[in-house]
Amino acid sequence: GKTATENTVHSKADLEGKTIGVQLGTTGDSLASNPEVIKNAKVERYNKYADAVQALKQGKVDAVIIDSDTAKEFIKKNDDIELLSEELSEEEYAICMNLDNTALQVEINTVLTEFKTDGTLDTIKEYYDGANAGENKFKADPNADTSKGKLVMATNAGFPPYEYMEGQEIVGFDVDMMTAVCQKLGYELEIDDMEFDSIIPAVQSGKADVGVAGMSVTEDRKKNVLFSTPYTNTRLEIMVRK
Amino acid sequence: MGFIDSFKQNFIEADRWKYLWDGLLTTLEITGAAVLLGLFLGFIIAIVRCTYLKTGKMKLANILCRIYLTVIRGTPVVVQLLIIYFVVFASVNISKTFVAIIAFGINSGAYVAEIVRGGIMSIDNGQIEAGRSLGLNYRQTMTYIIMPQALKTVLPALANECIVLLKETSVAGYIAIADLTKGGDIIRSQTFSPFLPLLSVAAIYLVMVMFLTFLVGKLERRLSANDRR
Amino acid sequence: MGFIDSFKQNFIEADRWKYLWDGLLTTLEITGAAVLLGLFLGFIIAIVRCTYLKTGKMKLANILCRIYLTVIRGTPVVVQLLIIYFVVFASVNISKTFVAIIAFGINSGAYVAEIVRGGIMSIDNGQIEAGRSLGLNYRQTMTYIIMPQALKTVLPALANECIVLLKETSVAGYIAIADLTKGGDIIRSQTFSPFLPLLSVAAIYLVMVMFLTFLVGKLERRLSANDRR
Amino acid sequence: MIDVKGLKKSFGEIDVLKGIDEHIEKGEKVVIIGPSGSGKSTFLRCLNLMEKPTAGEILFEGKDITKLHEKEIDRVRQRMGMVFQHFNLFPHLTIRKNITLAPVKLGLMTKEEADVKAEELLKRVGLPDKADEYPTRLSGGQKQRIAIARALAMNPEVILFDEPTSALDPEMVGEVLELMKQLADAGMTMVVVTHEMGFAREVASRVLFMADGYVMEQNTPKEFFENPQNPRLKEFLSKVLV
Amino acid sequence: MIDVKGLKKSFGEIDVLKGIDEHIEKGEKVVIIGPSGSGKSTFLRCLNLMEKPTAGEILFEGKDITKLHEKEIDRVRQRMGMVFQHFNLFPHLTIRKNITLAPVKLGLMTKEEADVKAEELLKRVGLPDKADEYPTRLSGGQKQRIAIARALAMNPEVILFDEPTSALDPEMVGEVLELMKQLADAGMTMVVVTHEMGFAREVASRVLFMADGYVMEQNTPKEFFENPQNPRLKEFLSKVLV
Ligand SMILES: Nc1ncnc2c1ncn2[C@@H]1O[C@H](COP(=O)(O)OP(=O)(O)OP(=O)(O)O)[C@@H](O)[C@H]1O
Ligand SMILES: Nc1ncnc2c1ncn2[C@@H]1O[C@H](COP(=O)(O)OP(=O)(O)OP(=O)(O)O)[C@@H](O)[C@H]1O
Ligand SMILES: [Mg+2]
Ligand SMILES: [Mg+2]
Repeated sequence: GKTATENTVHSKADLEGKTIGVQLGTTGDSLASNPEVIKNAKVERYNKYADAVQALKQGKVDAVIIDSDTAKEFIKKNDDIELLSEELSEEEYAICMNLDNTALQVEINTVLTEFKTDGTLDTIKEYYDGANAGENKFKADPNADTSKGKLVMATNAGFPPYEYMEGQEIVGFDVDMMTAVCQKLGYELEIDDMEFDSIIPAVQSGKADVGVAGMSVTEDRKKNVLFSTPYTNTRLEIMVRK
Repeated sequence: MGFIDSFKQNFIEADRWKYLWDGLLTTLEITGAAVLLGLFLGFIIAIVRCTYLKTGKMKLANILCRIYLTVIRGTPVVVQLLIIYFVVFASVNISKTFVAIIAFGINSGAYVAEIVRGGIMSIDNGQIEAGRSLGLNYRQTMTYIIMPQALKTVLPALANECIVLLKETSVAGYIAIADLTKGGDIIRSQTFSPFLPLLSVAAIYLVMVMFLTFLVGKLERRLSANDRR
Repeated sequence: MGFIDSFKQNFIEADRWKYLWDGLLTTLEITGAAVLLGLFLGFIIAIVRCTYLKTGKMKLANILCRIYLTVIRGTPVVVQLLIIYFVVFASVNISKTFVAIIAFGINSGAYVAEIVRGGIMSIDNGQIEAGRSLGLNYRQTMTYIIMPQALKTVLPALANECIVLLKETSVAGYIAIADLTKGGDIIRSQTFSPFLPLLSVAAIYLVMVMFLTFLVGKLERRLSANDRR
Repeated sequence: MIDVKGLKKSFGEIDVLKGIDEHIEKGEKVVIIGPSGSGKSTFLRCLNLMEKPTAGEILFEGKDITKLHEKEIDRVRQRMGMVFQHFNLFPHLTIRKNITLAPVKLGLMTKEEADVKAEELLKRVGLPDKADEYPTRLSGGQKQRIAIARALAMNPEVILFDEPTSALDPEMVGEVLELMKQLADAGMTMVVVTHEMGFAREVASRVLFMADGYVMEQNTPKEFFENPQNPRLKEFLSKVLV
Repeated sequence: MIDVKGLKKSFGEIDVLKGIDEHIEKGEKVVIIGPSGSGKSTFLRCLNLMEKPTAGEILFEGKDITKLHEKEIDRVRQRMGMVFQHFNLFPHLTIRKNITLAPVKLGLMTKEEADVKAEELLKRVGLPDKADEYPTRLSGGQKQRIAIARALAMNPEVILFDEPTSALDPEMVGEVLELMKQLADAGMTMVVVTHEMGFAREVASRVLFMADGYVMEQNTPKEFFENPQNPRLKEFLSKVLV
């Protein structure tokens, strides 16, 4: 019986002067907050994408700016929202670490490059996306070498399919990828869930060794953390009510 | 990074201080309006409850009030805020600030009600008897005799309730309201340095609370000086 | 969608009820440990403050306590939580639950301290004089004469402080702790139906608070019955 | 003027008044004595319906007031003054306001008329210079005289006194009794619960002895004190007249 | 036993004791009288250092106790009992515990010894069956007798009484004075502030009159009451002996 207000956003240009929901500290946040991109936008910064999407469904915001893969996950569960065909920007996800930790960067880059060429990344991704989704889940090797000790990964488990809660476990593409990376390098992976805007400070302060949370590479972030080579391409898109 | 650089980055660059300033205004707006709503609700409920306790009338209204008090005082304000935002006002496109005012006002009303009820009940029953024996009816006795005295005794406690409410509104960010706390969060998410934004948010709250506490103290001294007239 | 379907979706499917159950345990764990820490801090501070007020000793410690009280009571608990998480324990890889216990415990300590101080100060000075006149020293007088009496008077207020703390911990989600409130949020973010998860979270808090309130009432009756012995 | 017929009053299980028949003439001064807990106050409070009788009738000028509605009861009370043991002055109002509040708010006088009346009454009770003081500044005796002035301001046809001197320091009892004597001399109908036997002897037109919820004995003061019949009364008098 | 030399005590601006020289012999019963606010309590409280004198010496058995450390003061207090106007019994402890607490906690007796002593003292003050009651169950007179027993449990060499009967209902004054007489007869050194002139006459070895912070006059009770010299004393006596 509840009907939210009619959608009024049909293109990027329509965003002008509208109320836009984002997740605090994401690239969508900085894009929406940038008056050179969208004029007079009223930005509502939620702590979780899910809350922003909920607000969109209830007509409390006019649009949500969100990464495309995640958007698709939300749309799978909600038949009253959709993405506009027009995209906002192209982005790349990468793993971030402390500015001083070039050694780790080298290690991780080596493994990522290897995974890209040997198809490991694609295999992992196919479980979450594409024609064979849900088949061939990546399995951690219980006897893997952990001689180098713990590697703490800061993430924000509200970002399907990259990281989300399944029961009491944090799962997703990023988790599988990092499990593979750690096995290769000889680390024991430990996951620390936190708010998205806490990830970079955690990495900066040494609370976490890496931040892996579908984090796009941006100039601002580069000043504060070191990024690995990107492991996937993505787009920011506009989600609206149908 | 030195303190000056950090200061510049967190407050000067991109006019980031505006997040704090606008957040402060939002916090004050929500607090102020919620205080008024809370006082309004609280007084009504207190009067209903006292009328029931003293005369046995308004039985049904009293039961409703007790349910309200139990539920509001039995659940966290942040859960109340979420329920009002996502459930009560679901699919109503309403200003979030308004939602917050409603939520915090309803919450505060429960605490105000108990304060005011305590104040009314603390007034000697002989005052009601004196009023009624002169032929004033219940309402007149309440209005001219009981409430003015009760108000004076509860004023400091009500002022303290404002202070509590000011601090409570810091969870407004849960529904993406850019209040003072959220203002600090936004800066934090842009500069990735938690130290200055958090401490300055804390400092602003502290200054406001200390100032209000000072006013309450003055009020209390003024009231107790009046008692000696 | 009917209620039954919605119930199934929110609680049965994918064992989602577990989020609430585990969240409840986390909430109870944080509350319980923070209560203990708060009592510990609060009692120490109250004793320092009273010793200063009654004997003029411990001047420096008293000043430190007053600063602590002013700052903690002057800032919102969620800001304190963030500061302890991001600033105090910035580069320490420490369990978030532990951070929350520290933050809520420190917060509660300030309120406990004022309750206990009020309790101690409410004990007639003649009790101290009687103790000292018998040759007991200050510490012995406090331990055997003042504190047992003060404790009895403040017990209900302390129990109420536990209830307040239980509700306060609902903001633990701010540092991504999966407490009861967050448990509801997780379900909500998966099912996109806010109604049932939010209301059941509220109901669980309500039941706990009502139960504790019932216990406090019993305690009060027990204590006042003792007074009549 | 007042006719009490079969008046009963219980509080829950306790029967306080067990059946009282009494007739009070205009201009009479009835003094009620009796041991503590015998129901004297309750009887007085039933007369102006501050307590609702459990059974029986109270006819005030021929009309049964126990059957009246709230509003009509309020009107009856305007014609019956009451003076309390603990004065019950309104501490937040000046003496003048204490006296004028009821007549003004009830629309019986304008503010100006009431102020004139207050001045007159303050002169009558011997406190003409206290109009602008607050009650806390007065002694007990002064407070009770103001309370009497407040009752008089309504031009009542009868005044009920409930132990008006019991809460006073001994040196202040005299001034209040003196004022009550003046009222009596001026012809006011009075019902007085008191332990002041001297006052009863000197002023009363009739003295009642209450015990166990009944009026056990009544007589002119002379007969009452010199020739008591009831053994309970004899015992009571032997105690209080020491 | 106690030698007071030039004792002065001020509270802020107010000089309460302005210079007192006094000598109290072992076995003496000194009664102090004087108008309210004259510093009687303050003098008594200076004797056991509950108030720190502003100037002057107090020699207890030859030793100036005003110069002592906290710990030594505590030890002096163990030898000087004190009885208060408002009894100050410990409401959370049984009568037995009230009496035995100090001797046991101070290590002067074992619990068993103290219990025997308590039994003996309770017999002496005439309340042998109250050991297991709590103070709230006792009448004022009984409370004060227990307070005296509590002081006696420390085997003090002198007992200071500060208006021990002022807070009692008249019918209970007798029992307490009776007990104090027994103590006096048994040879206890006593300093008593009181308004009970009968007690002073009968029991005192010496009566002091304090006013304005000085001991204005002192004498044997007979001379003191029959032949007062100081005009202030004459006035005072004329008021209290009515
Ligand atoms: N509101 C009430 N509820 C219950 N019991 C009451 C109430 N008012 C009076 N009583 C009881 O009724 C009895 C008579 O009380 P009342 O005050 O009329 O006695 P009294 O003769 O005026 O005594 P006193 O001389 O002490 O004033 C007492 O036992 C009292 O406890
Ligand atoms: N702790 C204190 N601080 C300030 N002034 C005090 C204090 N104790 C006593 N005084 C003042 O010292 C004066 C003497 O007090 P004290 O109690 O010794 O008088 P007193 O002779 O015992 O009188 P009373 O018969 O009323 O007990 C009074 O004016 C009192 O107000
Ligand atoms: Mg009575
Ligand atoms: Mg004294």
